[in-house]
Amino acid sequence: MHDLIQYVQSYLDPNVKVTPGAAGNMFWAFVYIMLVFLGLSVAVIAMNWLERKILAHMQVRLGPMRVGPHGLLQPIADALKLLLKEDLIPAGADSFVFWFAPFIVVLAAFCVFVVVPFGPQHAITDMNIGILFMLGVSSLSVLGVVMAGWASNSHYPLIGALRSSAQMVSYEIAMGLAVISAILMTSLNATGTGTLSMIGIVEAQKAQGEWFIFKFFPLGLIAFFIFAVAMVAETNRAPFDLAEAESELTAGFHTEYSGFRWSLFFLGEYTAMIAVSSIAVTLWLGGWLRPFPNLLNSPTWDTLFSYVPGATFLFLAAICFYNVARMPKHPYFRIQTMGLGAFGAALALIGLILFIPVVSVRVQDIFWFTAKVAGFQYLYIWYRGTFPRYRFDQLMHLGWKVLLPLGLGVLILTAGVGLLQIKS
Amino acid sequence: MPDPTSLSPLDLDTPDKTFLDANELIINMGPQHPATHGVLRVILRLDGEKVLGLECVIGYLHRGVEKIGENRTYAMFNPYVDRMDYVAAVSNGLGYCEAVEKLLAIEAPPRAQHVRVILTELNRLTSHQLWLGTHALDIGAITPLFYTFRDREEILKIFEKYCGARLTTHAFRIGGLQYETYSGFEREVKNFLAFFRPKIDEYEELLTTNRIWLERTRGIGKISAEDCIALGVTGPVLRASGVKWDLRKAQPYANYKNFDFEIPIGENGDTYDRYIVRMAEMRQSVRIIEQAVDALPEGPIMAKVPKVIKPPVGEVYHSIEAPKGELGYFIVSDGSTQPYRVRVRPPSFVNLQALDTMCRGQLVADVIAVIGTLDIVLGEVDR
Amino acid sequence: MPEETKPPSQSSPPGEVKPATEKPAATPATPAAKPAAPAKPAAPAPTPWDSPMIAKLKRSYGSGIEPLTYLGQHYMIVDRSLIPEILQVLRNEEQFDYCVDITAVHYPQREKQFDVIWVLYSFPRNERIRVKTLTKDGESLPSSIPLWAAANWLEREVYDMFGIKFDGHPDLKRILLPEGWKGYPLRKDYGILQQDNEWVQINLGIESGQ
Amino acid sequence: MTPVATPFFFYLLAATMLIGGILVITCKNAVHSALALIVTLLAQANIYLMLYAPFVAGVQIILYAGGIMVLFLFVIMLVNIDRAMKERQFNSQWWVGIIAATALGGLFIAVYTKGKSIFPERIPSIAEGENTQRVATLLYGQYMFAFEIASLLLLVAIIGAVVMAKKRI
Repeated sequence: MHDLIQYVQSYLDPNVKVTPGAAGNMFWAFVYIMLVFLGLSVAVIAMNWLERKILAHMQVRLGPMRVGPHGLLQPIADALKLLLKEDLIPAGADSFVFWFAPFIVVLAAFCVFVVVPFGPQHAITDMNIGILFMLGVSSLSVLGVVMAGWASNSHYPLIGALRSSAQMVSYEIAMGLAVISAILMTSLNATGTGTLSMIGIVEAQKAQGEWFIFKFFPLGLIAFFIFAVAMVAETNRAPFDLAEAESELTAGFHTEYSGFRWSLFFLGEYTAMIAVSSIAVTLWLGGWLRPFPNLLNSPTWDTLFSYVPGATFLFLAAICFYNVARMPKHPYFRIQTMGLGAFGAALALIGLILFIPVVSVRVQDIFWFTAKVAGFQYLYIWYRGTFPRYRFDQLMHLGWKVLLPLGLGVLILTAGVGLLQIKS
Repeated sequence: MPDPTSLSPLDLDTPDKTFLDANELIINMGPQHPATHGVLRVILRLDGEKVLGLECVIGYLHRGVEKIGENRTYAMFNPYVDRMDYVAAVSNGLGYCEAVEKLLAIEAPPRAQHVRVILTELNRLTSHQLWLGTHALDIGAITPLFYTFRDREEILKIFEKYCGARLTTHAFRIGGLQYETYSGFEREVKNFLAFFRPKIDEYEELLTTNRIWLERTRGIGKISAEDCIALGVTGPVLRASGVKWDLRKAQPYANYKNFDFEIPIGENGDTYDRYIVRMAEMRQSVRIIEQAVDALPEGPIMAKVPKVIKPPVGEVYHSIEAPKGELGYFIVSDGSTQPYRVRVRPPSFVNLQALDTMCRGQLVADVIAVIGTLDIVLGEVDR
Repeated sequence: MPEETKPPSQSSPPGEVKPATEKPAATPATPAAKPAAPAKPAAPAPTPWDSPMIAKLKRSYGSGIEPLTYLGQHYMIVDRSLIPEILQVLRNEEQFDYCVDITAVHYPQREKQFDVIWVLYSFPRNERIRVKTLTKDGESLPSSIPLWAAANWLEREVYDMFGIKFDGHPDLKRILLPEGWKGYPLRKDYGILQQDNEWVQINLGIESGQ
Repeated sequence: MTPVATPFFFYLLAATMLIGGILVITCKNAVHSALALIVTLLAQANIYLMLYAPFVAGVQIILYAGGIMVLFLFVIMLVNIDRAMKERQFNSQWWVGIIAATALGGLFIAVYTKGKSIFPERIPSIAEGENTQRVATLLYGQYMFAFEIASLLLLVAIIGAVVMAKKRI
């Protein structure tokens, strides 16, 4: 028993500066896995609500307003509805493949998070092929899509699956080229060897005092742009949501799915969005590093920035309280008002806790990482509200004839410029 | 395939007969499909994603409007015509009332004509707004739909205030109008125009220069002027192909000849041009409404119409420029209180024939875009 | 319904439109413009129609065509046997390049039961005419698809609703009604509440659609 | 990181691979075969991981499981499965197969019995972190020429495929 406690405590030693996986501490690795899993589920629920609300406000409407204050409980109501819905398997479907396909999508999306670095030690483990692992595993989700489309034994899902397989395979190449150019940048150090480790990549940005998006301007920016486009295509989101284009293929590859299995696709899609966004954040936006680490690097700024997480939560709480005040005073709205007030109070409490120095030091890495990823999620929603859908051949044209040559060019130029820098 | 005289014959070298050749796919789109605007059923023959040909199956919404017309009196049939093109009910009513008036050899008084023009053009706006929203939605831009519906609501409010109905208005009567305009009608219409003009710019801002929109619509569903005329296609589709023909100018009805407006035309006859033409048409409609409101004369709103409408024996064909194209009524009277035969020449029905010609050799996604750009209403196609 | 009330002033004999040769009801100069006809004649009737085009047609076809004007609208009643030629001439020589509509009217008491009407429009001339012919039940007409592609669905609809067949139509089948439906609904002997109960029972699995 | 329960995982993965491999050739449905092949490939990637070759494992997943097998499925999905199901499963070349299998089995047994004298006792272990660099150094140093030749070969294959598949170029 004592050994066990020691085993648990050994990781909490401030001298341990590695991830639980690297430290070989299975207990903490398990805790991290659970935390990541829970956090992702909450994030997907939040995304669901936010997407509806943001999209609604972009489209001059209110979005969900009935279930809970400002529709806050809507995702939960939806999840319940989906779980209680009948889970159909069409008569002509290949039942095993049909049954298994959603799990592949979800598994692939969640597995990626094994190596996502929320902080220098806040990752489940740090693989030395981290980025390769992420790309590889996230590319497996296309298998689930293809299986779902084929197993449904119906034309629309089949076309959806064909589209998405072609799309994902093509955009992976452009994506890979962009990633490689970022990895090349990690090798601009004394030893001249780069790294594929996710934590290593962020450390390299820290060491070079520059986020890779600004490195070799505009090369880093272009690579980032290529990745940002490819990742939208990779996750089948608007304007590249051809695989599930509802106006053409009704719902594409998941036309025949319902209830729980459909919600797995939903979960997989949103998790994948967060996953690819975290790749982008890690590679180009400095991962967990706070903004302006090189310019504003005095201890004063450090403390100031460490207040930002708490302040953000207080700000959100303030918005809640403002809306509590704006709620109609009719008794009918009493429960809603109380609920919103309680939600605001919870946010405020979290905000206050985040001001405690011990907590804020440990958490601010995670906060910055999450904030950057959240920015990408907002972009996803924004794209959906603004862009019409690409056509399939135009999508391929963009992937193969624009992004791929651009990626190759950036890669070669990055290598050249990097070589010159090392020489000089 | 059903259309042998189609001027673009089936592209015979399309299926690449290589060892990788996949089977041709027959896909049934509709009648329950999010993008077929109702209950249109399209059977597509595909090679991969390329359309080799298609056949429309229609009639799911057939209600026998023409047969009903033979069994109702002239006045009783008036509300039924609203149910054909239900997004442009006022236009339908105008066409029918004018046709019967012609048969009776009477003419609505000037004030009634002005109000008719105002309401019809407002209705053209609602129709085009609905087209824009759904067309953009089909192409994947979900936001314009909500913008257009927000503004369409304002027009529907005017309709509701005028005649108590929003969609199937039954706004006109044979010989003029039943209702005098409500107080503040002119002011509200003017307020709406002032409100709406910047909104058209707003729609255009979302789409006109959007790169993806351009790529999705330019060169898609091209149809030449000759094909349009051969296939009897009218309305904005014909004008986008470069034919400057609008019944409001060519054979003016109501009192359109008193108003100053232009006929916007396109050059290429593709989906983008049709989009531009309809947007320009909305601006022209605003112009017409403005002139009509400014010059709204005083006077009676009803011509001298017998209580029992019994047109003399004879037949008449009258057509108007509905938002979708030429809407014609062919009415045969046998001298009784009921029309002997009412034939409606629906623009959507004839325009839909062009779908095959416009879609051959394009991709599945383009079929959706073309259905959207044809602006069909199945209630009118099937009657 | 209208505020002004006036006893019905028209009374006309029922039956077929008879060509009469009295005074013109409207000026034929502006074809489709609204005819200003303030005076209400007791029974306006079609008047003969004359124009260079008609003169030319008359020269070639003589009494086979009967051009008339009614309420400012021109139409001609053409002998059944002349239809292919007349349509051809109108399309190719007289520039009636737009087939607006094809429809039919059923007169069950007549020997030639159907009027078939082509509404034609000419873009170059901005002129609209109607061509009408009389045909018996069971007789077929030549398809005008070679002249106007638009005739395809219009002829199908006439077939669907009246049972008039068009020779040379590539795909003459029902268009609005389902395949296999019995009866032609726009014929006068088809009641308004009548329907093909057998079809409904077989295909929809219900006793009756009403 | 110290390996955990190595023999257990080795046998588990090996069994997965074998079962997957058998399913590949016995499944009547081509899509099922392809899916079984993916399972095999993934198990193989894990075995690479156990051999301290994470780079190879990652590439295996990206290229084979994520890329090539998706293209396989892409093609198979378009094939008429019903017709393929009716065709005979094994063709008349079964005796060639038996000879090949026997020869391969003999080879394996020979290697297993005589192997200790042919191969070194154990591979000199390299640090896990350096694996990727080692691969790179070997690939772009010692085997540069072979590597480039291979890429040229692939280019030829690509052009050939394009020429064969496209009617007009």
